[in-house]
Amino acid sequence: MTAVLQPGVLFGLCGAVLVGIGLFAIVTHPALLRRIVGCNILGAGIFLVFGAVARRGAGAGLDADPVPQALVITGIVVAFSASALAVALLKRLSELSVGEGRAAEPAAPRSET
Amino acid sequence: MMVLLDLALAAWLLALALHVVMERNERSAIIAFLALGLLLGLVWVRLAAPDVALTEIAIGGGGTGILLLRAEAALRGRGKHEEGATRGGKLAVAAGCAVISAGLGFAVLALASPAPTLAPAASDAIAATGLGNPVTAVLLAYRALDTLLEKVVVLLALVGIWSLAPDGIWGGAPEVAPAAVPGPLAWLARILPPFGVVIGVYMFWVGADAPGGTFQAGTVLAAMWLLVIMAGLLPPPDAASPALRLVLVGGPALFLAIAFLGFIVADGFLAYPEGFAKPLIVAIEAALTLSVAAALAMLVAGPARKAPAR
Amino acid sequence: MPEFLAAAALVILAVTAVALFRVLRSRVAAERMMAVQLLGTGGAGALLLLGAASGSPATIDVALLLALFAAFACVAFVLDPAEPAGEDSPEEQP
Amino acid sequence: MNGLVDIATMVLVSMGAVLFLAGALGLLRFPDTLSRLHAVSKADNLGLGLIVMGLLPQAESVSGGLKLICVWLLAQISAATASQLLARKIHRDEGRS
Repeated sequence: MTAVLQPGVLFGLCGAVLVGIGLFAIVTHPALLRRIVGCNILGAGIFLVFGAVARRGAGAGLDADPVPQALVITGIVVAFSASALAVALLKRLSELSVGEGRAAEPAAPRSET
Repeated sequence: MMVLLDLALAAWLLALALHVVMERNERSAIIAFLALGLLLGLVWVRLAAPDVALTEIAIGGGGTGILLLRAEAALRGRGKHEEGATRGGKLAVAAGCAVISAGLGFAVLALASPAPTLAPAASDAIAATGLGNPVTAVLLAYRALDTLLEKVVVLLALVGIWSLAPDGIWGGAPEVAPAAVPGPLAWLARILPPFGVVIGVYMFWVGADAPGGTFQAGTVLAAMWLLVIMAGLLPPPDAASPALRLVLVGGPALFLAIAFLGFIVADGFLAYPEGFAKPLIVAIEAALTLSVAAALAMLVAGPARKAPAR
Repeated sequence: MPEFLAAAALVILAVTAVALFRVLRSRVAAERMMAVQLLGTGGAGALLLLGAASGSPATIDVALLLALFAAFACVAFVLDPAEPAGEDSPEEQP
Repeated sequence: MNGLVDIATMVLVSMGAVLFLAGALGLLRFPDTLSRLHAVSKADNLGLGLIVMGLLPQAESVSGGLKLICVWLLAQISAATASQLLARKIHRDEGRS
């Protein structure tokens, strides 16, 4: 029982539940923006599972295995870039579908080139 | 005591995640998600991963939160809605998600003990670099290829966002500042960046030997730049501006150049010559920090909204 | 001593959690925005205590960043399109 | 000597924790938004200040102590700005209804 309460296990389980919660939001939520948020929750859950594995891989005088931790750092930045791209696509999509009747593009001064 | 603390953190985290998913109001859900990002930082500290905690707080508090809130403000009242699932459908999906969670949880519990680890291998690699922070050593020496490719992915995402601008204003500047800047925000934008820049440089500097490094420093600098732009103190840069593009490409380009140099002066691609590993890594990190800062800020700022100045 | 500091951290976390959910469930929109603020101060306090309890100096850096980004997240308050003079017209983005 | 410093830390940290509790109680019990805002921004920051003061004697180095003070300063700045911005918003919302 006490083994489950180590941070390396407890937060791993927590991450597993976050994956479920995020996935549920991605599949069922009607608002597309919330689905992007769901993706981020799912990602956070996966990172936590990684972190838990890293924590249990302590060795060679280190508190945790640095390789999964470095992967998670890379992953967080990539997940952010992906969200930014998704959000930009979503904004453009809503601009196009709202402005069907009028000019879809922002009313900026057109340059000649 | 620590066990109680961990349990409380775990319960709080899950409750907050459920709240984010269940909340009806879009804006409230995003604010709760912002809080979730900050809370995850605390969890990472408990997982003995201060480097990840720093990244999570910086990206969660400075990047994702602002990005989503800006999107919500722009989409309010006209966001795309798919048709909601029926009650039965939702139950079925919930059951499926629960099965996936249970499977993952089982995998976590079934992990062999002692767990498989690359710590000794990474630890050997650190010795050759002269770095004190194992995570930095992994990012820039042991698994440097991942980091290089990740930089390229960030740039690709930025190219993707920029290319969403209408043809006529390609290469222009994004629109970031609100129509009217309230006084307290202008005050914040004057007083916070000095702190932020010092903290960013500090993060970069200690990154070699203590938790911190390029990503954390880059995100802090990006947030400060965004703050100044949002308060209207500086205009956002044109996407076509050569200076911006130079900063963006500079980091990965230097990284790649040194990587190829490895063929000539060391063992091969991405290998550092004996004795020069640390100065080379610090040089790469400095250029990468600026690139990350510029790229992340531009990712949040979004595609061009104004025609470029000529 | 470490036990005491960890206990104090637990108390602060618990109190902050209760306050956070109270704020998030509020009917007033402005109150919901206090959430980040709450977590900024409460989280930083708990982190400082945890850092002192476990003797890891890096935890202070995390608290530093938490405080910095809690301040930065104030910007969120101005992103509301209803905030500037022109209300109800989110399209006037130019 | 060491014992005295430890006692000072304990007293200050406990006071800080009590202030956090007071802030939360104010948030739960105060009748209107502005006074709730007042409870959160003032009590929590004072609590954080007391904790920082309590931990200062335990800091291992001068730079560690400076960072502690920096955390508090940043929290002050953010509390000041956020309460101003929020109060403006609340004021405007009330004026509208």
